[in-house]
Amino acid sequence: MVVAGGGLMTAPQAVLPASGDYDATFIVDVGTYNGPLDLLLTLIRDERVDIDDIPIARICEQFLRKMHELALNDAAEYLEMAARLLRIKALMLLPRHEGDEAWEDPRAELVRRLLEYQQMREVVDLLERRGEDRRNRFARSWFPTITAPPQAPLALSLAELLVAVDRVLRNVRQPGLHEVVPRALDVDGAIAIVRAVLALRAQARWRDVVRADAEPWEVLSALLALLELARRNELKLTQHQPFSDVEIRRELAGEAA
Amino acid sequence: MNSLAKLLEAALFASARPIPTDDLATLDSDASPAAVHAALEELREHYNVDGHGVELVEQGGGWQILTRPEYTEAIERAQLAARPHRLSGAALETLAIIAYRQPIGRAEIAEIRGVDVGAILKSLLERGLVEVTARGEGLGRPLLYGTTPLFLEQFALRHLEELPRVDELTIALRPQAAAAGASHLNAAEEAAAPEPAASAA
Amino acid sequence: MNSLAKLLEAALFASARPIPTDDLATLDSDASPAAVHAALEELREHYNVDGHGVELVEQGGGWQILTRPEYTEAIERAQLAARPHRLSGAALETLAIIAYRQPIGRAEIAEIRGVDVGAILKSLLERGLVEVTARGEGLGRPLLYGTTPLFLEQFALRHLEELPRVDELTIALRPQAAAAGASHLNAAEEAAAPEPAASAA
Repeated sequence: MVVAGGGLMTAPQAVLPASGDYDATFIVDVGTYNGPLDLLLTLIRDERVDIDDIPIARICEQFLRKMHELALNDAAEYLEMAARLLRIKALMLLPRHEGDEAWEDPRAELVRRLLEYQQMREVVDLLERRGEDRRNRFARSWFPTITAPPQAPLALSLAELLVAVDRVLRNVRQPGLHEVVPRALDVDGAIAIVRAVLALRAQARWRDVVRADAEPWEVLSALLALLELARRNELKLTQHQPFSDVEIRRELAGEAA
Repeated sequence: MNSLAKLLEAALFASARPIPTDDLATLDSDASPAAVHAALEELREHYNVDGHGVELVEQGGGWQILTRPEYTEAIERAQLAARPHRLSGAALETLAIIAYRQPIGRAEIAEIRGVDVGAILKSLLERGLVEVTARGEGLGRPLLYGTTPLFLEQFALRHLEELPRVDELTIALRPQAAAAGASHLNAAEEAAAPEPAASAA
Repeated sequence: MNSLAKLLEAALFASARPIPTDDLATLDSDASPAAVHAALEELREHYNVDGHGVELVEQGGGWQILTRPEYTEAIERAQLAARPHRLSGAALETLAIIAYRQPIGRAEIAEIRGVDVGAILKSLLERGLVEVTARGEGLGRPLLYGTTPLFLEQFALRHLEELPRVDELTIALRPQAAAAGASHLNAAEEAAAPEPAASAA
């Protein structure tokens, strides 16, 4: 037996028009498929292959073709699935030794998800039938005699209120757990240091403006300060070759400005 | 009943308003006005003779099925006696916050709970458990809520001071709210996102 | 019909939502639960045998009078009532997952469906089919969702247990399609030789 046909996909409004005159927005928007798992499951059903032994190369190729056909190339979720399929395909091609007990089928996780998804689709079929049945019956919508229905009494104890208090407290404390106080950058301070150094001499080096034991935030601040001052034409940065020391030269134009 | 009468019954039941005879006639294009009248008469007869809890009446510019007056009282009484209603967890939490922090505004409650509380506040107001007790200072002078005498009655309390003291709550909530007091725009957002760098600012 | 049946009919006619059996019992304090059941049965029989445009059904946690499906089209065409919109496949999938795994968070639903469900959750909340029932433990204390009584009502379910148990679902994928003839494509073969660009239908 193969995958049961999803009622949804065969529902009239979910099917692509037979003619080729649909546009891309229709496809992407309406989504013939409810996601990459849906598409994958449909391919497995259409190709009539064994879920426990998916010919991954073939299915992967079909998947990519369908993505292209349906202009789903920009849909992150489909791209992610395509990448996953390609990875599995690659893993399947790795040589493995005879009787290798430790070998784990790279398809296992995907199969588990597909089965879970398929189960859910069965429920969807049931909900769809029941929902359609109910949709075809009207309930009363006219309330001639009884206006605003009076309220039923409340079942509410003090204990319940206090339990709620406890819940609130636990929720409120949560943000405290993430309290991280990042060290703010001090670009202004770094600018002052650079200017002070350049006031003394026309040319300096990276090490002159950043201590050897500087913390990351100080290094970043200095870097931003240098870039900022360069932008303002107060100095000129040069590096003669990659990884060599950076030269900082006072810019005369900047002084004049 | 004949099939036209059954169709009319279904339509009268489902409609949100009394249906004029002309509109009833559009239900079945094959039916003559006389047939519609005959079917309505059959339906009325059926309800009357057979002994039903409802009847067919012509009023308000159309036809409608109404419950018989003799049952109205029992139905209203039953609604009062209906099973006691339970508050949802979310409503309880909101009520707890208001009880301990009153007067308090909607935005502040939302901030503590991490979700918008508009609908819940409305139902608590309708139930008479909370009421607007003041207006806040800030922007737009927000409504501030507090508990009602009915709230006290519900818990058999004489006054609010009789509420068990939850020092933790008042203490925990106050500074937290004060720190986050800038009342961020994301109050209504789903996850109570950690406040980044609040103190670094 | 006996007088209790008539009273129940009047109450059921007046209500747009299903009425739980317990609530129906409060309509007449003298009536035993057995009598209420008998009266409901009589009412149901009456509608079925006598030929009515409406019928009595038990679903959505209670009893409800609904129009018979065969009249829906005519009523809608005459614009006397409108059917609600059909839910999208994506919304149904999300509902199915919530129904089985409640309380469940957004991330977990997305994991099962393979796509993000933020917008769908919002619309299901707005439609009153799901609600926030709890908050999860982990990071950010995510909101957890569950189905509402309206969900049962709109899917003609008496209660959640009416849905098939997970182990009752057939998992149609599992039993192998020997007939499909594709089964020779086992893992080893495939590893040995990459698929030819076959089935380029």
